[in-house]
Amino acid sequence: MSNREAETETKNMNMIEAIRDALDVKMAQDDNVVVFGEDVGYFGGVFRATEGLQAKYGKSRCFDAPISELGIIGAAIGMGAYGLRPVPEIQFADYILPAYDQIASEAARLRYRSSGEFIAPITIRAPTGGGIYGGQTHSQSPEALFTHVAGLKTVIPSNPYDAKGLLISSIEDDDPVIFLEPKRLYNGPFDGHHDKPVTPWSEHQASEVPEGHYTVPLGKAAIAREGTDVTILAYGTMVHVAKCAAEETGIDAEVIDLRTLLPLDEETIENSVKKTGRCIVVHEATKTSGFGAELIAVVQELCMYHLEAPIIRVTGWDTPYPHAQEWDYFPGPGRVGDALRKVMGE
Amino acid sequence: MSNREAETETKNMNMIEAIRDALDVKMAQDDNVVVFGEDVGYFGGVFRATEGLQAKYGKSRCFDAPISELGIIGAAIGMGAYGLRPVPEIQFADYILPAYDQIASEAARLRYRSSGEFIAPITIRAPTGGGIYGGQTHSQSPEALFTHVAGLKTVIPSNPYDAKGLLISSIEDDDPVIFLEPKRLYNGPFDGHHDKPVTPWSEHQASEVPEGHYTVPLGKAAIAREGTDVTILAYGTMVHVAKCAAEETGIDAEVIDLRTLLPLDEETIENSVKKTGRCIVVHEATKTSGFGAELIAVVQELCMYHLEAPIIRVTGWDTPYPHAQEWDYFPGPGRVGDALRKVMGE
Amino acid sequence: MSNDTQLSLHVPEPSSRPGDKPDFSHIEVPAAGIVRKPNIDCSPASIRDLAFDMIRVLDDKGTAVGEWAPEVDDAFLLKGLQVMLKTRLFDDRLFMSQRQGKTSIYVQCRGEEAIACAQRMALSKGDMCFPTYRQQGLLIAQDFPMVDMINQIYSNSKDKLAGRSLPFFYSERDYGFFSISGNLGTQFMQSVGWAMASAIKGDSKVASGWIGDGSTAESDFHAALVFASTYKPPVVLNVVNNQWAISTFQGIACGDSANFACRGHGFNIPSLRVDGNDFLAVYAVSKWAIERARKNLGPTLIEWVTYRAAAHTTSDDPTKYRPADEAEHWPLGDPIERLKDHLIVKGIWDEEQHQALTKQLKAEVKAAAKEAESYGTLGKGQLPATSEMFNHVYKEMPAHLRKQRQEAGV
Amino acid sequence: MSNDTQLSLHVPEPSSRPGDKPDFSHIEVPAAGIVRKPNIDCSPASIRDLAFDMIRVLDDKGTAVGEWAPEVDDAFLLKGLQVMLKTRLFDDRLFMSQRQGKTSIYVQCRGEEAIACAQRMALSKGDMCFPTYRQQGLLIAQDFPMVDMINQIYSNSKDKLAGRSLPFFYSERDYGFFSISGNLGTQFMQSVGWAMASAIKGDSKVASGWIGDGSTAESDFHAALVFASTYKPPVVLNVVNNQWAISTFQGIACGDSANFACRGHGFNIPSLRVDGNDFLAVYAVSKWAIERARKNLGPTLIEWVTYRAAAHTTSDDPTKYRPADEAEHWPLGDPIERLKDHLIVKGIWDEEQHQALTKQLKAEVKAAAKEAESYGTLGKGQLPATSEMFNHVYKEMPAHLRKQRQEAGV
Ligand SMILES: Cc1ncc(C[n+]2csc(CCOP(=O)(O)OP(=O)(O)O)c2C)c(N)n1
Ligand SMILES: Cc1ncc(C[n+]2csc(CCOP(=O)(O)OP(=O)(O)O)c2C)c(N)n1
Ligand SMILES: [Mg+2]
Ligand SMILES: [Mg+2]
Repeated sequence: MSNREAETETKNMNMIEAIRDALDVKMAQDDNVVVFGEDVGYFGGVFRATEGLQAKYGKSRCFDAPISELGIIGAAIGMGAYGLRPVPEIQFADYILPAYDQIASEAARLRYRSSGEFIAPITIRAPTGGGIYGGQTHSQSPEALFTHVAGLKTVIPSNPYDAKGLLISSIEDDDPVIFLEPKRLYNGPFDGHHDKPVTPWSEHQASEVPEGHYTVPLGKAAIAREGTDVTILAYGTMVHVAKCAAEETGIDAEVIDLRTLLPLDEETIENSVKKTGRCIVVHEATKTSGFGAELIAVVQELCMYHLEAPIIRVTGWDTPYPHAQEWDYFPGPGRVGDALRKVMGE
Repeated sequence: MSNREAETETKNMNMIEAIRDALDVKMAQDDNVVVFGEDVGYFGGVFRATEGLQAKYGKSRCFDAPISELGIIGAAIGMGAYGLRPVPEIQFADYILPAYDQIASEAARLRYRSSGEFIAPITIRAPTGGGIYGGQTHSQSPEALFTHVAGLKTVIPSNPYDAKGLLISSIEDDDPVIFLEPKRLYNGPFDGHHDKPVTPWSEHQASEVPEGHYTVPLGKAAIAREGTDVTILAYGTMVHVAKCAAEETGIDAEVIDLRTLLPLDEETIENSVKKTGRCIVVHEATKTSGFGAELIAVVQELCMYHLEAPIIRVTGWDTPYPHAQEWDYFPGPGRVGDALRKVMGE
Repeated sequence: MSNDTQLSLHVPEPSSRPGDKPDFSHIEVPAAGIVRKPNIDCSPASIRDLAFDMIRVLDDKGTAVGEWAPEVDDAFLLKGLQVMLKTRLFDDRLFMSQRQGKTSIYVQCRGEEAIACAQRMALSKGDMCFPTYRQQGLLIAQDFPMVDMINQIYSNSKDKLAGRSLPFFYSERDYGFFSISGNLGTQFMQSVGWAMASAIKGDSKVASGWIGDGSTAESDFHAALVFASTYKPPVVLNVVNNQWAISTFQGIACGDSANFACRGHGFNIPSLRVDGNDFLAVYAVSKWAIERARKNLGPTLIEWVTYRAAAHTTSDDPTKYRPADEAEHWPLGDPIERLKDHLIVKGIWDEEQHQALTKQLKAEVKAAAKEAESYGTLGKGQLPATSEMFNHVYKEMPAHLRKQRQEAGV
Repeated sequence: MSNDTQLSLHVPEPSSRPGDKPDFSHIEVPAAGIVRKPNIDCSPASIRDLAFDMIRVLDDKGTAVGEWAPEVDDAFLLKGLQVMLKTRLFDDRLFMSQRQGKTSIYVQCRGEEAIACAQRMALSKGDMCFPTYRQQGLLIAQDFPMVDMINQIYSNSKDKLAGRSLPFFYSERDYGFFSISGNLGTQFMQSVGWAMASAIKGDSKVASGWIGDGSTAESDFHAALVFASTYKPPVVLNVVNNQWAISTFQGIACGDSANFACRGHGFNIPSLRVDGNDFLAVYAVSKWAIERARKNLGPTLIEWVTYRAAAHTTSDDPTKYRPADEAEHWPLGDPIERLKDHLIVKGIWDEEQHQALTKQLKAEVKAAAKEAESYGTLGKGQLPATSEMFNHVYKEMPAHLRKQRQEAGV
């Protein structure tokens, strides 16, 4: 699945390290790559994804921005039109909304409006999802707001290896990419069991990350777990939750890690669902009009005659993300397990 | 379906007149109702929906706003918290995005955040949809961006009678309502045949609008055309397109006019699809992650075992709204007819 | 273009970073009492200089001097001291509680207590504040029951917000305290809308909007100034310049040569810059602005110059980006110490009384914390019902949400 | 609060409405030549007064006076007149074309020709403008082929944008003309980002951002000023105050006592207010600001005072909201007439030559329009391919879009 340039050394990295490494690799390789956002300069970002980059590449390639998400993205669009490859950070995906107009009306349509004369080759990084008691404003998963907008690509990695490879692909892509990083995965492959200590990344094979440049292509899903009974479509944190639910229920689910939501890898989805005949869709975002709806639409379009049961969505509830009830909101392995049993007719 | 208070006189109105009449009725009845937006004061709005209201109710109840959609909605939220019932106008739904954060992060969650201590009883009116050669920035249908947000209601009328009754209901509702007015319907029940003159509203029975106060309840769909072969789920302009396609193909489609997208009238949908066994979904917005995806998800969840064919979406393409190719983009009766034939297995 | 300068990006830097000696030489501190006090109906143009000055009342000796020195009685001053101190002790306690795992996050306002406390004491019942997360003083200055604040912070069974909201995101309508939002800036514009409503209804109520230095960069700040300058509603627009926005110094928001008060000049809004660590200056200037608003004279923009003496939140470690001892070098001192000195100079207070008050307030805070703890802490003991998660999304729960609640089994 | 004033909402009103006698008495018109010309490295604080003045070069007699009078040769002046006149005649023609159904909408810049034309003549190749829909002069001033503009307006088979974009939403990278967006204000912030990129790369190129009076209320305006004041990139920030935003007079955007130039004061950005109908003033001030930018001295904000003499667009009827004869009372005159008078006074032009030029340009415009018409008009004759609708959404067409194109049968 990966386009590694040669057999290189690998290094054990957690997800933040992998992301930082991707930025480092690209900044070293291409001096059009610039990184900025709130607190990303001297301090290195509240999640430390840009730590050390200012010291290494200087203040005009990695710097703090005013607290204006609109300004950050608007500036990135202007820079992109000039010829740079900006990689702005939005501190939390919840705070991307003040920039939504610049993203959806401007970045997404610049190429179309100008017949490709001006482009917006920008990669907007933002930590997404809940699970850190962040309440309504540090937990949301806004991916569906971007997958509805023609001209954008949306990427959500689930492990260090993919995070680095997908981020490099995104930066090299000439179209605007929304790169959402599940913050609950920064430090380990969290499977939804919040009451147990999280396994560190070092024990997960995807933490073996090649040094230097490699890419994981956009638009290609991965099979995170092979199985025959039912297909689980997931991305980000939910990939680990889904795998856990499969193990715990003993239902032999095939877990597909979408990795890129748009463009969507319909082929991998179709093959799996046609094989298993059943499907469930898992995401953390609110249910109604979430990306799960699109997945169901695609699956029923492609595989309707192969489906033995209705597709079930396991998602965040249609409420704001609550603080104290976080773990009742979060679609954990218990709820995914229930859905597995239900779709299996158990 | 309507809650008319008593048998009242009716008057023939087009859609703009019906909307203006709803505003007039509510402003007369409740002096907490205030109306403002770009060009809505002295001039009466670029589509003339507020014409005469400033003269009648004074400058502090109907006034021009600075060109700041964020400010318009932010002001409305503050006013709502004070106890008013603001009805701001956004000049085109395309221009609602600068206010998206105030809508999705603030208006939608204020009640939740404060246990109902503060509410945002605001109704945001905005003309939506294409068909007027408005290009990328005067044609969009952003409804799915709102149906994904818990705390909002989303309403789209398809005729003068509903427009007035639904607008009055929205204004009286204590939750924030996104009220999208299909601008192509302002002057007539446009059926997608752009090359033919549009029938005036006066020839359509829904243009007989009661004078004074009445409501059409939120959350209730209407059956715009009864039929037995297939269910078409539509709203706004597409209701008329769908009816036209049914007539032209001779396929006896049941056309459901959703009227309110959220909360969705699942019961009416379920009954119809269980009856017909087939379903197509039509909207003008881009396909991917459009509201049609949610409708498919709901239908397959509720009616999977009754479905005889995959549900088909007929939508705007996943591109920005083009100018010259408007009628190739717009999902007209031809495309809906093709889908009808396909879903019928013809 | 042959002999052109090579362009370069200017990226402002704070005067000192970890390891450096703290340096506040860029902050000019004029003598107290020298800035004139204009009439409330003055034209904005006539007081443009006041945005570049700094209104100060308490001098280094603890005396209240100049035209801005407010006429207040001893009880009022003692009350001011008491609520500021209580705010600080409350913060200290809740900071500890967070470290003990009783809640997920806490935000202190250490060093900024004067601003919220004194302004609240200048407002009237019925007026509405639209605070950020750093104005707990607005509640404490009204003797709001601390136990209710802590219940909310602990997301426990008596939390009025039933665990739905982040800690310290209070909502207290009856105390003129608008529901806090985590989204920076949004409430600043809403305060202007609320004030417009007051004007539309011919009411006499005033709104008070709050924003931090860093957050003035947000769009809502601009919208607020645009609407305030156009409709001239009764609103006091407070910018709390505490020098830092997490790790980002105020110069990134305002460029390194402007300030926040003068942002009002572009809108012809009267704009004042004030020593925010001077309780009396805060009170006097707030009074002035509130009176203007109440007399239908429109908005006032105020920059309160202060210093965020603690970390940004309990998740933050400021020694990573500023000298560890920077707070000690802050030239405007500590608001509590300064008012205390004033009371001592006036002869109505002494160290002993101060110790006693501290002890008493600590006990009150502790008692409130203990009581709250008995109602549960985050995830421990008595909790708000899980089903509360589904409440207040809408006025009435729609069918799809009822179904989801059922599915959740709650 | 017993003896409180009853509050009321202040809603600014223009000085006259349909039926009233036009009244521009609120616009003070100082004599030409009296405003000083500061050095380009002056401190913003030292020229604050210039935001309240109005820089003018051409006096009532047609003479160029004062420090700002630029040193330009006759050919340059004649060129200026020619491109302004061409712009106007182009507008006249395309207005008619729209009425004849050859396109869906058109926007004139009547009365504002000097601003775009003169600034473009002050810019260099490689500099980039981020225009609104009312700066066609930026292209015409560079002798951009009119036929290409009209092809775009007609969405015909030779439209470079292949019918995807609204009429007059040109994109001409090689002419320093950024792709126009219908969303007000967004490009203003982007211009600052472009200028930051120029600075980051150590380049020498300058950006020029454009925004209308009404649109300064948008968030992007604020973001642009914040970023410009922080990073001091090489950008000229132009506010075209043509008094109207569709039916809304400029007082709704700026309150009725401030202006747009002084918005820069809140950011310590040098800010100038200029007679926008004075070709020489526009040129001189643009030169000054561009030189500042190019010398790494940072941004300049300029309010161009002008008047939108025509309707907002072909969809608008201004007699509904302003006196029909308001344009005739506009105190700054017509930019073309004023430059023409200057040339006549200088003895290098006369009525006859002017008539001849007008005739010649009309013929050029007509020829261009005819040629464009031969390539099709909106929906008639040769059209861009339907399949073009699917192009340029992404660099490479993803599978789902290919499928959709197939479904569309194109
Ligand atoms: C829209 C938005 N963007 C970013 C954040 C993350 N954030 C929280 S506090 C903060 C700094 C705010 O600084 P300032 O306005 O100076 O207030 P202070 O914390 O100093 O009181 C940031 C960037 C947020 N909460 N909301
Ligand atoms: C974000 C956004 N909101 C609203 C509109 C609708 N609109 C188009 S032009 C216009 C008026 C703009 O006035 P101004 O900025 O003064 O520019 P002018 O037309 O006078 O050149 C409005 C409100 C828009 N295009 N974009
Ligand atoms: Mg701060
Ligand atoms: Mg204008």
